Amino acid sequence: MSRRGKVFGSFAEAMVDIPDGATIAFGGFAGPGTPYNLTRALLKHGAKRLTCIANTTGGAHQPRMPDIGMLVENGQVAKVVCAFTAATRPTDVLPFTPYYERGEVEAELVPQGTLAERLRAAGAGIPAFYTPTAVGTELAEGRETRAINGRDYLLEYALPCDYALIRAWRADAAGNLQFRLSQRNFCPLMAMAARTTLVEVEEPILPAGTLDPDQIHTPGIFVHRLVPIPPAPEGLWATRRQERAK
Amino acid sequence: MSRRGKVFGSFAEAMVDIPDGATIAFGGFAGPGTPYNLTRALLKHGAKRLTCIANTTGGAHQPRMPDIGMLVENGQVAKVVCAFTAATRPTDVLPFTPYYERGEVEAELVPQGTLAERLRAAGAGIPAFYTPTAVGTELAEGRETRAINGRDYLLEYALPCDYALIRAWRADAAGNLQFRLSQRNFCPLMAMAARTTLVEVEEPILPAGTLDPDQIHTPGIFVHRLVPIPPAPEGLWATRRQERAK
Amino acid sequence: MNAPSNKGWDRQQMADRLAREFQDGWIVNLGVGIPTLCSNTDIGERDITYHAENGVIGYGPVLPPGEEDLHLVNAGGQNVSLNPGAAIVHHADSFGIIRSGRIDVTVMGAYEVAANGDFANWKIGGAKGGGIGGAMDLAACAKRVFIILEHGTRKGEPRLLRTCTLPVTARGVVTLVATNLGLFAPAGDGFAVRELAPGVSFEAAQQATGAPLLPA
Amino acid sequence: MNAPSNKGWDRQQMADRLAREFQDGWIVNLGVGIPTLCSNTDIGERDITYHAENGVIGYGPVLPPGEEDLHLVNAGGQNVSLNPGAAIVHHADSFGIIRSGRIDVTVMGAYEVAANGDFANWKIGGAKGGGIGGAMDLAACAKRVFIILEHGTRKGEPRLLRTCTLPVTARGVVTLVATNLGLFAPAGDGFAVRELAPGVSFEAAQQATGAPLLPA
Repeated sequence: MSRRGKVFGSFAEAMVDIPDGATIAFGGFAGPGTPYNLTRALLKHGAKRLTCIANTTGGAHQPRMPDIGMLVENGQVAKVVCAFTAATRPTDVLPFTPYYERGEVEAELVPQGTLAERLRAAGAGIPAFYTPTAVGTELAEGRETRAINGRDYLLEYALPCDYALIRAWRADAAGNLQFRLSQRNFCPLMAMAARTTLVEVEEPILPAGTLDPDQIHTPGIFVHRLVPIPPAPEGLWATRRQERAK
Repeated sequence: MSRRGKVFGSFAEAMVDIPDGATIAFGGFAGPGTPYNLTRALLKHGAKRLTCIANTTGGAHQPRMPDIGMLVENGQVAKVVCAFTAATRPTDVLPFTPYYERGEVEAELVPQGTLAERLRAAGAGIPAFYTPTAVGTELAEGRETRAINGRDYLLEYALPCDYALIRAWRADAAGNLQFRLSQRNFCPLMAMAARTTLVEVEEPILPAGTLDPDQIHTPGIFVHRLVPIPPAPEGLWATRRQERAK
Repeated sequence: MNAPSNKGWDRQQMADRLAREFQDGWIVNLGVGIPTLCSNTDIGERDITYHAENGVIGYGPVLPPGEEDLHLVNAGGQNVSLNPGAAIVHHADSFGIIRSGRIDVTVMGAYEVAANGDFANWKIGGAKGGGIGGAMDLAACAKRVFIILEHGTRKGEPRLLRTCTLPVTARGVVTLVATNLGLFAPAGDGFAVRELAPGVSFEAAQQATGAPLLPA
Repeated sequence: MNAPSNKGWDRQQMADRLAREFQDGWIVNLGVGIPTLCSNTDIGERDITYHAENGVIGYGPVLPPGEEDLHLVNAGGQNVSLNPGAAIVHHADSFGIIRSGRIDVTVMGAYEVAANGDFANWKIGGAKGGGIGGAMDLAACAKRVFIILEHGTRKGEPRLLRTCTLPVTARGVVTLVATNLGLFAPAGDGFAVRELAPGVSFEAAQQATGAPLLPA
């Protein structure tokens, strides 16, 4: 696609073509990089039978921000692919978990590094690879392993997606992205894995040629639609994370 | 290893432990990123029966700078793994090619993208992967292919190395590296693939904490020995490339 | 099975004991919960690089309220600081560091550890799902896997066992275990006792353990 | 087989003809040699991003002597400039872009092209080795493979054939071929004639081609 015309005026406009049944990856890890504004717009957009790929469906902490769990509550999700279908602490309950336990939503539980590598593989044209992770565990039961140089490895397949929704710090009009600190996490990999990448951008979008070509985290080749985040309260911005009351 | 003590005073000192039979990757693509100074020191160091991994063994252009071809001429090389055993233009002759044709050196010819991905796989703990490249060609004869989603892919293995010799623009004392423009090429991948990474550095080495953590191309975790390049003529610096006279 | 759970080391002491095993130059990954306390331990001039799964290499202490940078969290979601020489990478590169064996030690919590080095920390009994996060990658690939856990459950059942009863996170990988009762090393058929917490007898520890203890 | 090789289009005209096929927004990878001339063609306001295998995305014209930046080369080793919006990635990411099908067209030279879409450009007859570079990755994965070559060898042998005689670079991938005699598209059993260069008759082109030509 052309480097022109990547800047969109609203989150709704940027996702108007997302169909029912789409596979969508959501960036973010424990806050930074999470596309709160795009997720909120997707709740309103209403596409159904979605497959959602993310590290988590949303944490057990407060204040709660738009997350995959809300899409589940809103009846929009058929399946999630993630590294947590339950919280790490058995005393926490993710909003998603009861839906999964009742069988209302499918889930594919994937180790976090395998999830990242499967996204990267999709973006790098690698259809499958071997990994040492999860060998000998319940996750490997009935699946193909292979001994290479005397060690067993599990075969994993690329995880492509139709759309990636991510959040970045800065962008230029050509779609080149910079992330700030741990905002980077899965975002560059999801942009690689997606056919269409939507980005909510924290800083005002810069003219092409403003960012140093040596300091681009995600080249514009992987980026299709940019939406600047309006100031609060219209736009959603990170707030201090609070643990859910015990 | 500790983040302390990574800065070495000479190229010779940085490679004193390279043994005969080592596998060494050499960064660089058509000039930028090529470790001229480290390669010259390796010629003097004299380690033999080396396996050398690089995009090329050195070009057919002038002025000739220290390259793998010279290590071959110096009797130090058992095998090369590269994307060119002959020049692209049949009228050019690489210094390496006659040694290969006479059977004095082995070669494994690898498509450039597969070479990059095999190095990256070694550095990422992926022992093997599938790629569409080279399917149906002479390079795939007798090798394992696999149909995935209706397309044939070739199985490729990780390519680890004992040492990587690379050139960077800037480094801090913790070993974090920045490359300038197309100097980056294979260098970050070779640093990932190597047990020990040696870097010749163009700019004076900076105190740890000077480089922006968001703008590190190769984290110091992958970098073990840094040597600042002295000014010319003692140090070797890029010069304008000239095509070999026809 | 009657060893009171408040006997022996407290949480910080368990973390301290493992942290003192860290050697100069190590790359260390600390799991959520008690393991994060390892970074509080004074181990002198040793240079430790803390790695978090989300691509933060070289993070430092958690910042107090009001001083946080909301763009920066460790794997537990805490707003940490960066030490000089820190670098940020994306998730695939971060797990490349893990899978390629660059992590000298990962310290994790667990529900169970077995004498054969297996451990379980992602799924509780009877649950449909679980929380894996980066634990399986770290467990399968770090050079050493250290586990911190209470020696027994709240009901007094042992957590150090001959074989795990819960679905395992990885097999044969645990090298060292700190509990409130002491420091133990999986040794195949039993656990080698490396050290007992003050006031804990070998017999009391053996009674609280679901596998033979081997004297040091 | 007697078509003089100076008949029809010159090198720049061959490159021009293919470049006029480039559409707005395309990512284009130009091989070493004649294909680099495609970037000289005036195709109006169309926005083209030139990608080089060594991780340079969005390069511009070759810089004149004295103005080069010695840290920046394209895949042919030429000191190029950067256009606004350029970005640099490493080799694995660069070939990730290639393998994942993001390159709209790769333009390469070749020794032979076959009617079934095979082509050969990495090894000459009888040679022990060859020069693959990024050609096999690009050929296998780009959305379109365009080839520029002289219609015949210096000895007057055809280069457009039923099947390749040299080891192939990839099979069934070539979508368009520009030679000095015109523009041809592999069509299975023969080549569809898309256009003939001025002064070249269908019969003359057929005579110089080692496979049937199919009228437009």
